[in-house]
Amino acid sequence: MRLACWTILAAAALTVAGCSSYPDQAATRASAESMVSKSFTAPTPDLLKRLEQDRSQRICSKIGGARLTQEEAAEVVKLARASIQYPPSGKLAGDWKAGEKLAHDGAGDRIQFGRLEKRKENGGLCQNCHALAPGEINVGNIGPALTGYGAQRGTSDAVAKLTYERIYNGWAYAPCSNMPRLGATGHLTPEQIAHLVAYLLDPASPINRKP
Amino acid sequence: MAVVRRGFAALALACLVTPGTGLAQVKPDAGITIGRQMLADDNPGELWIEQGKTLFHQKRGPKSASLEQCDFGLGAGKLEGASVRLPRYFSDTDRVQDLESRLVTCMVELQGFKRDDIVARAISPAGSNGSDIEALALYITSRSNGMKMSVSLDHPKEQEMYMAGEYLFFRRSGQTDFSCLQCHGDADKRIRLQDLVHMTSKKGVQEVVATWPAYRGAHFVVRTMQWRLYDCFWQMRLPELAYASDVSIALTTYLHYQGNGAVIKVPGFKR
Amino acid sequence: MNNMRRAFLQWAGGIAALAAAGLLRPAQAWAASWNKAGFESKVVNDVLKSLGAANPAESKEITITAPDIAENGAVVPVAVASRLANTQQISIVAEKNPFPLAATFEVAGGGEGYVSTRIKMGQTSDVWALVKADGKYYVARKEIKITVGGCG
Amino acid sequence: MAEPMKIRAILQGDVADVRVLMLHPMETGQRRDAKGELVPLHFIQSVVVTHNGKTVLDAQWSQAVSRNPFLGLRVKGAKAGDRISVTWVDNQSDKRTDEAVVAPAS
Repeated sequence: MRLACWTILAAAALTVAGCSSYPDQAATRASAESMVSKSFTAPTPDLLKRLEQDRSQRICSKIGGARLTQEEAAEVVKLARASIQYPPSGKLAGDWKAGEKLAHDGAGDRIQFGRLEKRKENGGLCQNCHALAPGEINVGNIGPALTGYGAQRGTSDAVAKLTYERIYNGWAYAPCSNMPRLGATGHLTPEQIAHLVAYLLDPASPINRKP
Repeated sequence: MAVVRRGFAALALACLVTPGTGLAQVKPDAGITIGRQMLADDNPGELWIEQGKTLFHQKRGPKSASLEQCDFGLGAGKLEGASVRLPRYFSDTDRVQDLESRLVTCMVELQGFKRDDIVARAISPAGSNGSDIEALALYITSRSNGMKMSVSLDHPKEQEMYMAGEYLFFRRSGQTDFSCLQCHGDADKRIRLQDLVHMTSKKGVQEVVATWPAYRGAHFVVRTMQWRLYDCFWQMRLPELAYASDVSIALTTYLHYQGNGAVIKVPGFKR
Repeated sequence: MNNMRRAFLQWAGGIAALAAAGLLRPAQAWAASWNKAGFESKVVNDVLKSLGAANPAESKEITITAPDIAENGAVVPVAVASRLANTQQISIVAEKNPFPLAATFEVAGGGEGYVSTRIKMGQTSDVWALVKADGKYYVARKEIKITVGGCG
Repeated sequence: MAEPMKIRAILQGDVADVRVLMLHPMETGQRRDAKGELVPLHFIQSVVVTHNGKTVLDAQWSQAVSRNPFLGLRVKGAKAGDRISVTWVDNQSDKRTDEAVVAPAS
């Protein structure tokens, strides 16, 4: 649907602009990337590196949200698999209470008025996009509801591992999905992700409370 | 093993289908809309239109000049219908400019203000009385109220800006892996309780281009498109979008062109 | 209602700033009539006492129009309509605010029993519409949920 | 300095629907500014609305009324062309009066 919509829009744009003088993809990319390099400021130069795309992000930036080729999808999955690191302790499920707090924390690491938002740790951002415990109202819906996550799946090691990996780098399972690669990009630490796993799985966690 | 497979299948499915299926989601809409309507019906943003008008006609700056000689594309001082054709190419600067970057040009060239000073003050602190540019941008856009957005891409530089804007709309980067699409690519999505505009639909993008500048309830001031874009990049954990930068103008060109046909109605009211 | 809303988009004719002096009572007179005890009360009971409104009767003749969920606690729209005969006064009270009494409106002459405003609310709370009609006090309550807006 | 209000007064039958927007910080005295200093309590305490010179609403406000306040009311027995005047006074004795004419329903 989105693809079709995009195709129509592109066709319309081409008609208006006239094909002959229309910039090609490489030229557009070069001009846009040059704009990116000149349009942002940061308190320290290293923070400007955040604008640079890694290989996966480049593949996942299809105009119009167009479909990946099989090769592209396979490459993103492969890069994602290779990126996943586990906590040194080996424990994939931490403290659900710490996880609950993280899941409801949307702050950390933003840049405003020439300052980096420095905190002890970054928030997990979950609440922005996912429904969490039953009855919570102030939750987003960009991602699937996680209400009853553990109650439905159980608490086996396999479920814990899968859940951990989906948070660390979900592109290993769903290449280029909307879900940020929270561990792989360094937004969250392995320990924080283990807390989130516990929050999702633990039978005592509010997320698994009966509605 | 069976558990793993089932878990994986559930997750994979959840990524493919529209979220919200399967599990009951709280539907807060009904209890919220009445509040939104009550706020939008009486929009404090209206209070800034007069201020913008005064600022436009006042002799100000080191050169003690008004902005009446500023050309927003339809001739010096002609404001009716100017906003619906912006961004556009200006030969005097040899650039594609949106309303706000054009205002900066005029405040520098005609009034003698220093560019850095204007840009540093352009986005006002929340809870302040607002900036000159915010009031001016609202006043000038309000002179196109009731008119249809009609941005053209006739000039090669306008095409280039549009194409760059489109590319940037879908460009993912940073530690959240976001482009504009992640939040604005589907209908009926929210970040927490805040509705997100579906910008890849004609209706959604038209809603955007028709309602900025807008009064932002949480900030108690009028905000502009430049601020809207700046704030998105902030949430994306990216560096700060420079005011009136090419990236901001490219994205605005892309969105305004997509929104052609939208009937301007400012100030909008945003949460 | 839609027609009405559209009509409001057209500003009523000339709006003239007046030289205030002739029309204003002196500032001191205002301060004297301001219900200091009520506005400085920290619990609803003290607010009621300050108004002489102990034990107001529940009334279905009072309607509170407000969202069930407010996205921004700094701007919560609240409208109160009273169909009680001879409505004289309407107060808006946010039960769990540090100072619950937000506003009191004396309705006189041709004023209808209707006011609409926007208040700040620190947390989810019952909002009271306290109405004095024919010398007696009546009340209606509505819960308004406050969520922390924004993504921060 | 007090900025002008926006007043709309539209006739609906014989009732004027009056809507007023005011520009005022409505400081609670609890907020800190960018420098970390407390911003002093500063809020509108009184609002009086008159219809052809006769008081129809006499309001007392606390700092709990939102910044850039809104006031809506209905005035019975109004006609097109009637004068609606609104005056506010704040706790720092700043004040402002503006007037509008009741417009017929369109």
